[in-house]
Amino acid sequence: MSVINTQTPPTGPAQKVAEFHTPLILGEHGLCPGCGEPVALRILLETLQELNLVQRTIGVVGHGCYGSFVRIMDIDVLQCLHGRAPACATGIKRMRPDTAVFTLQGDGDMVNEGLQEVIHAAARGENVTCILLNNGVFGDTGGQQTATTVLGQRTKTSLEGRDAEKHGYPIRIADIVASVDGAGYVARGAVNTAREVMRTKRLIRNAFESQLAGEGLSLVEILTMCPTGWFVTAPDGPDYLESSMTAAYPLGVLHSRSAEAN
Amino acid sequence: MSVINTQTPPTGPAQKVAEFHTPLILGEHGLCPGCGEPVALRILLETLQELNLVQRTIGVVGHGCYGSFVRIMDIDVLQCLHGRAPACATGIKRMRPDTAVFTLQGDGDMVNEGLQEVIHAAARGENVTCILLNNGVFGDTGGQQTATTVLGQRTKTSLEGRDAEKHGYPIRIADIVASVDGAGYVARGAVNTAREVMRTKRLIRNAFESQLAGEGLSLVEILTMCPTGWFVTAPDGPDYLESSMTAAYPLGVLHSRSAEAN
Amino acid sequence: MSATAPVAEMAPLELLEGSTAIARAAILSNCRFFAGYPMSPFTGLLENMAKLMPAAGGVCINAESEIEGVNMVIGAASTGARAATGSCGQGIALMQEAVAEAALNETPLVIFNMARNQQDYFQCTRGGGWGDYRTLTLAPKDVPEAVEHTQLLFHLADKYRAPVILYGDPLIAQTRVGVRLAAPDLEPLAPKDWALDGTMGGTGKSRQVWTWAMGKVTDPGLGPDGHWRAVADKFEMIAAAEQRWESAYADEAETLVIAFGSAAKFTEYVVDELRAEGHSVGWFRPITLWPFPGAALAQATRSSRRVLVYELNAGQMLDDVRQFVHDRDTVRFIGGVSIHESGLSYGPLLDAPVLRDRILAAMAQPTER
Amino acid sequence: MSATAPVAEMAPLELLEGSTAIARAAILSNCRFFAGYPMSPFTGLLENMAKLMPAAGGVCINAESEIEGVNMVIGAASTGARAATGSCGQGIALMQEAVAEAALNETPLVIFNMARNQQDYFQCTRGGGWGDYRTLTLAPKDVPEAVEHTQLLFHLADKYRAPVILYGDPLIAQTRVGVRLAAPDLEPLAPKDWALDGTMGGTGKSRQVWTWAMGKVTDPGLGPDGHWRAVADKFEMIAAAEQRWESAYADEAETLVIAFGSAAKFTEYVVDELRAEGHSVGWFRPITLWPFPGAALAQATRSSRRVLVYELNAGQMLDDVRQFVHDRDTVRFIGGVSIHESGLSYGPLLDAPVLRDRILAAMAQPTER
Amino acid sequence: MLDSTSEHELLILGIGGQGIQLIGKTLAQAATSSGRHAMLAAEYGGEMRGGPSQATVVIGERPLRSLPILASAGSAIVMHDRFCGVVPERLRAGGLLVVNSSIVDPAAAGDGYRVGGLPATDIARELGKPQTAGFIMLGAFNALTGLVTHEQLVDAMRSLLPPYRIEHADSNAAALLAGSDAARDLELSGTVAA
Amino acid sequence: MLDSTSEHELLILGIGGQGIQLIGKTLAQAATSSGRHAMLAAEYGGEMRGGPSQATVVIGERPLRSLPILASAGSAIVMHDRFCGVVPERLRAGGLLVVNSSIVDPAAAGDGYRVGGLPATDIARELGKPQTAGFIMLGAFNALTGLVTHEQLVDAMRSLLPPYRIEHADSNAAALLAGSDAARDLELSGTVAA
Amino acid sequence: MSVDSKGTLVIDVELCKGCELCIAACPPTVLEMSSEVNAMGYRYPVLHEGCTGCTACQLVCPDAVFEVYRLQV
Amino acid sequence: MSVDSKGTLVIDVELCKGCELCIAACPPTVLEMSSEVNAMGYRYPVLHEGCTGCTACQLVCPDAVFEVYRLQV
Ligand SMILES: Cc1ncc(C[n+]2csc(CCOP(=O)(O)OP(=O)(O)O)c2C)c(N)n1
Ligand SMILES: Cc1ncc(C[n+]2csc(CCOP(=O)(O)OP(=O)(O)O)c2C)c(N)n1
Ligand code: SF4
Ligand code: SF4
Ligand code: SF4
Ligand code: SF4
Ligand code: SF4
Ligand code: SF4
Ligand SMILES: [Mg+2]
Ligand SMILES: [Mg+2]
Repeated sequence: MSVINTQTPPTGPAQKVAEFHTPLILGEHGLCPGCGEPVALRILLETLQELNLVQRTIGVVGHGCYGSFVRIMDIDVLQCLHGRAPACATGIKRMRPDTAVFTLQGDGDMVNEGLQEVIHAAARGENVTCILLNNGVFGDTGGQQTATTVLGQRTKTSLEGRDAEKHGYPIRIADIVASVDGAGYVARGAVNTAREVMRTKRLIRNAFESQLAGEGLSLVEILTMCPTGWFVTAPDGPDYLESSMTAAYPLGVLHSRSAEAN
Repeated sequence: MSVINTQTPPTGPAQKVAEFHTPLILGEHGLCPGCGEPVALRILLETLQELNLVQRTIGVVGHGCYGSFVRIMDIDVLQCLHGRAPACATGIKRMRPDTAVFTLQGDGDMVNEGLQEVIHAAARGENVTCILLNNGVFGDTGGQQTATTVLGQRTKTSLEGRDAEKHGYPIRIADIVASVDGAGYVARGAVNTAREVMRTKRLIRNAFESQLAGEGLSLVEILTMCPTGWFVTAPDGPDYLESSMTAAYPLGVLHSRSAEAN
Repeated sequence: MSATAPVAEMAPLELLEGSTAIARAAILSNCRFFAGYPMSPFTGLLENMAKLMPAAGGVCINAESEIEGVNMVIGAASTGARAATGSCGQGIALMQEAVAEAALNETPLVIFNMARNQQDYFQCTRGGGWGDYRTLTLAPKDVPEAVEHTQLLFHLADKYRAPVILYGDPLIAQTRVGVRLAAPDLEPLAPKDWALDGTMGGTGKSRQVWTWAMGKVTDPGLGPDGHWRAVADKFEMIAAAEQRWESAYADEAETLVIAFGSAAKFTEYVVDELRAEGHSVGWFRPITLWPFPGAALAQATRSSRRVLVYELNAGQMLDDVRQFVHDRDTVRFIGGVSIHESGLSYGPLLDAPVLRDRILAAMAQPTER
Repeated sequence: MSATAPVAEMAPLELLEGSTAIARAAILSNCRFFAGYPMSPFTGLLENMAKLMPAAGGVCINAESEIEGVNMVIGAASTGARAATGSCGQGIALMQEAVAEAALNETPLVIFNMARNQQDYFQCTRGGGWGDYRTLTLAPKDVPEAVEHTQLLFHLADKYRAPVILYGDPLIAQTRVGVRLAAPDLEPLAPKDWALDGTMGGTGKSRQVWTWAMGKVTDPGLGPDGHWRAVADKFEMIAAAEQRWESAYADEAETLVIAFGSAAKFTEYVVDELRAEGHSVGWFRPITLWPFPGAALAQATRSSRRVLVYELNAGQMLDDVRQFVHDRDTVRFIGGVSIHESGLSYGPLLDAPVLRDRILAAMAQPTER
Repeated sequence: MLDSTSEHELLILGIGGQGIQLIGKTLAQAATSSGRHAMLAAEYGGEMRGGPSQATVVIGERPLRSLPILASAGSAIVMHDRFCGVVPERLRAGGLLVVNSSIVDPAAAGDGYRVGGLPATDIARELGKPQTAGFIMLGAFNALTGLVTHEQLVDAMRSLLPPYRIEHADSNAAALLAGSDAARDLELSGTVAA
Repeated sequence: MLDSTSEHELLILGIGGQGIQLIGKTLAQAATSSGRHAMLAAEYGGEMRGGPSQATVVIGERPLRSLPILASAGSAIVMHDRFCGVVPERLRAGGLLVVNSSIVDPAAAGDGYRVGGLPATDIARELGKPQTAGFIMLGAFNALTGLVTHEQLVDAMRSLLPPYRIEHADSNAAALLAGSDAARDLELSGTVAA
Repeated sequence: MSVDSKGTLVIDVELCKGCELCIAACPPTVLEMSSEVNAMGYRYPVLHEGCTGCTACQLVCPDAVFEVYRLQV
Repeated sequence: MSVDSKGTLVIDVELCKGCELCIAACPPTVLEMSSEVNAMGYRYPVLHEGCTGCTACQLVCPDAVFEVYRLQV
């Protein structure tokens, strides 16, 4: 099989159907090979563009590997304390009700340190969109157990695998938020296959539309690969996600105020 | 109608069927007239007696009007920081697995300041029993809105009544905890009528039995009157509870691991 | 020096509880976001804000905890709004991470520490958050001054892009006094071109509020090393520029009594009485607890033979007095821990007769020089 | 004075990372409960505890946050178990409420502040929790000393029923060094008859651990006023009894360099070098940051003509040096904020050649006296 | 009754449920409305029925120098004898002491004061409004001191009533008047200082 | 090679993925097992492939006084030229500098040192284990300095392998040996200090 | 004691805070508030004939005012 | 360009981190990892004939390595 020249665009008639990335990404992110977080970032920013929100959006970014996205996102951003993004987003949205406000948080950030913040913000019905990058570990600190680590998963602080007796059970935060009055839209996606990437992008779009419609807090939980924190190779990431995480965290729309109203 | 002498016990043949209070209560509590919290305390302590747990129980008490119960409970007690009782109880139970450990918290304590603590403790499946005295206000600080204040309720910080648009929605904490893996037993009772007092006592008993069986975290939410914080008269407390709170917080058993196993 | 926010003298005198007066002063200073969690004696301020904010077109949120409250305020302030929170003791302790954050990411906050007593001097002046930051702290001696300080603090927070603290107490929160309220008339400030409004997305110049100040790959910032040094330099600048104090009879008194906040009001009262009786005594009052008016204290104590420190705690301001007093050997502590049986206010040591006795007893002791 | 926990010299030399060595030392000191939340460079200690605790029959919990972690530890310690947590910077900031609580309700905790640098001196020494409390803080200069301090801290925490802190840093957490580990051999302590075990219910003598120490209606306690005064007195007693320091050449040196922790190790190294070259220089090192060894510093600086303070922050220990140094005018600050570009460790200022240059530059300046 | 530099300090003592804070507030509000500087400081402690309740009011022509915890007071109103130990501690010699003689024995009220006993609880009962004893005392006290005009006092009382309590305005006004009237017949006993 | 008071300080420089930390750890462990005091300090910074990686090892007979950030070093191993600016800053004149000559030009390595070039990457490739270049360098360095015995080095390497990597033990041992052998033929160039 | 009563009470009136919860709770409505007040100023319940000894009053009373007896007839 | 391909790519090989997610994601399996490495030491994908221009590779790639074209025939 001959190898095609992929150094330059095709010379014949052709239509560009996918860019390297949106212009809202200013450069390289520096995350690990095979990490799912940059994929989530890309579809998030593409959505803002498609919804024409680029010049009326404020992002609030927590602490985790995605924290370094602040350096490459061409969006107004508050980099906030670990776990507190929903509270900060509340203050922002209340003072700038005409903007679209989102948080970008990991499972450690949202389901460990800031569990209270997101549930309270949901109950208050704050019109903000929370994007959760759930990889079931603290990636940034090297792969320790979080509140969403699935049973059996080995981490640096559950060396024999997470055991319910010793380490407790994982929390399905999207289900909790969906059950709270004040939530507008809650869904769970993943980025382990092209199909899920596309679907998840739709979920994100729905969430922002829900925010713009003033339905209350919207949350999109995105399962992302963390080969480094899972101690698997990068190519094995998507399958590991599929086999271990989606069983514990089924994908789909969990709550939609507008859909339920119809 | 003649008035009966009630200064001394009857002289004829009679059986005492109810004491003033259990000997585990050492004296007067100093709470407001018509407060529901002392009733909850009494049935809690009676349950410990009936389960023969008096000399193997450690209580952890949060901050609220019930905080002053520490002065009258003849039980080993850690008076802990506002909201943190489930975390403290975790440390206690892990180091003293043979004791029965309970927390005594209000809605402000558990559902505001310490929402995270109780959900995480439930997810970890800690074998402790959490007793929530839910009166829908911060009683101790004079009647401000908590995370469980029902819609329409007037408080010092929701002067026109709690309005979902402005103040968000109340949180049904027992439902959340019941939905978390790691919870052993979750129920909701009230103390506004004699019947509910009796029923609630049974719920407390179930909760401790669940703890002793090692089923995970048990939670009994008890709706209690706070005439002072509700700005109603003491005699109106029970009806106010019935009409405003039980609609938002239906009574009953929400989750029982042992029952579900059968 | 006692720089003040000039308040129109012509405003009518109103009898207001401290908490109400402070809330109104804040709103007159264009505070438009408040989030707080009840805790005595801060609760009254929260209740007043909840009552008054809507009519002012602002927002007051029943934050579900102090941590959420202060972080909401960081969010609001990051958009350029004037925003405040408050609490006391334990509640302020819970905010320390966020106060440090605000100092290091340069969001202006006003924090009302309506403390239960004077045991939180270290909490205000040394923070205990993390990193090199300080919090400008004003300690009013009574309600009218609390009004003035409130207005000044919103100004200084914006001027320096830093969190600042009002150190009040139950006497300030709960006493009703006649006060005059008007919008403050303070020097104009630079526009907040750093504030997030969402408009700069996609321009390559989108804004960041970030403790680490890393900037963007296309336009790198100072990063933690450079930025934190710059912030430390800013605090050094504030330390030099914003020291406030007042004192009386320092040059003509053998004994100088140092006190802050309400205790200073008691000190002033008792010293006046003692001077009227012919005693050689004066007083010195730090108005800013940080920056501590060290040079002024050194100057004020140049000829003192006895420096008495009266604070209602185990001796926290002592650490600052000892650093700057002209002669450390002259310092005596006449304060102490003193708590009301409710746990919520001062005990019997904050009282003019007690203070009087302690000063007289100290004056009966021989001096060091 | 440098009181130490005697470690059996005969234990084998093992090459251990600081985090591992500290974890093992803690377990050898009978620490049986640990709860923590990851944060660099504390994370390694947490991971080691998670690995080693089960075999020791203890518990290590993946606390979901620092606040939950420290409160779990209060719970565990209230039963009499030796218990510890840790973090750094922001994580420790979140614990301040609980540290104050433990100080005031007298539960012994050990807190490993594996800091990213020296910017958290105020955090350790002034707390910022609430109320009048202090935290005994040991700042080891290297891994072997961190082992010794760890064991001493569990002892002192129990002895004084108080929270205590190890102030480490990335060099201590992450450097591997040959260390000898053995169970410490320290003076016996009183039994913990205050500890909650649940057995006293219904006897009228059931136990309480309570910050306000109100006791029972049938047997009233001191209440906040009396209890907090008693606690303040206890801290004064600790302040007098537990000052630790070391110093060299103080009496024979024109210039004295003051530093703590890792910076003190660098200082010792550089001063040795300079002395070998004939310079008149010595060093002084506070081992306890609180209680600060003030009297020893005053003594050590009695004949110094130049007192140089080298700390990797904007000048926090300076507050303590200025309080106690023999002559404040001799003090010069030669440290500064210096952060690694990762934000997680020291920047270039913690380095022997840099320190050497700064000392020499300072020595080239005229002195005050 | 006040010169331009002096300050009038009043202690009001009683037990929870007697409306101590409300009458303090009324006097302070009346003084403020009349252009004077006033301060009302409450001793902390719940308002639990039967517990101690204390308020202090200071009035002056200029910004006040008095402390929120009074060093000493020139006058006192005592509604109940359970918690009035403060009087000998703080009331200056020669000060004015008005006691609710329905409950407190004026003779036992202490030496060295100008003491007036007013059976406020009895008068209130006669008026059919037992809860207004406090306003009766206040009306009397104000009549004795002339700190504000009677009209100012009544206006202040009205302005402080929340809308849902406005029906009490008339009975409170009647009580103030009854107190003021009773004061006219009052004879002050005890040592009268200059 | 060490007297009782001196300390041997070694800098190991390369890029992420070359096993810099592992060879540092091996040497420090070998020294510790032989009863010596050792220290291994890592420069912070991720181990991201292609990024800088640096370890320092100090060995002495007594508790060490060397700093975790070396003031200066007596020797250095340089595996890659991308981040070796530290050498002229910290390697003492006359120090021993062993470079991976498959990647780094020994001639350009700096003046005033005893320089030995070892084509470690090439040798490793010949051995069929390109990842073992680091152990080849370590074997050679140890042969040149005699800090520990070859056996101690091999034992330390084995003891540090986690169970699931134990299959690498033999190829690592082979690499250590190859390095040690190559060192025999190595001629040190550059200024030789006393 | 009347033959109508199957039960009776001891009422510790000094502990009562007058909340009236017992009044509403008593199924045969044999409790009534006093016109007198106790030392704290509160009215308290008095018992009329017809008590069943059901303990409802004791169950709802926050202030431990009641001891309940069932009469053996 | 082969007639078999309905699409083609531009591959910015220097951005690639060799995670191979694109390889598994490509429905017609026309991507293969190179044997060469880029400047960072990573192998990267090369394209064989048969690309459909479906953009799956671009969708899953974390490192923005792909630009996708659909050929107009
Ligand atoms: C209060 C506080 N505690 C701990 C940390 C350290 N920390 C930084 S990132 C991180 C892990 C975050 O995990 P997650 O949000 O899941 O993101 P990931 O790295 O997995 O993408 C932690 C614990 C911190 N920054 N602040
Ligand atoms: C950190 C902290 N914040 C605030 C408080 C003040 N506080 C004490 S009790 C209380 C109200 C508690 O409400 P709840 O738990 O519902 O109990 P209730 O008084 O209603 O019985 C509050 C806010 C505190 N003690 N600690
Ligand atoms: S550690 Fe995990 S989450 Fe972090 S960059 Fe690497 S793969 Fe992504
Ligand atoms: S305020 Fe409410 S909860 Fe507190 S004692 Fe009074 S009635 Fe009970
Ligand atoms: S025991 Fe039953 S019947 Fe008798 S008074 Fe009480 S509630 Fe009424
Ligand atoms: S329920 Fe108890 S406190 Fe209330 S009125 Fe009846 S007896 Fe009194
Ligand atoms: S565009 Fe589709 S077919 Fe073409 S290489 Fe990418 S994944 Fe394969
Ligand atoms: S998915 Fe992207 S980074 Fe990964 S191998 Fe393919 S091109 Fe390279
Ligand atoms: Mg994660
Ligand atoms: Mg409540």
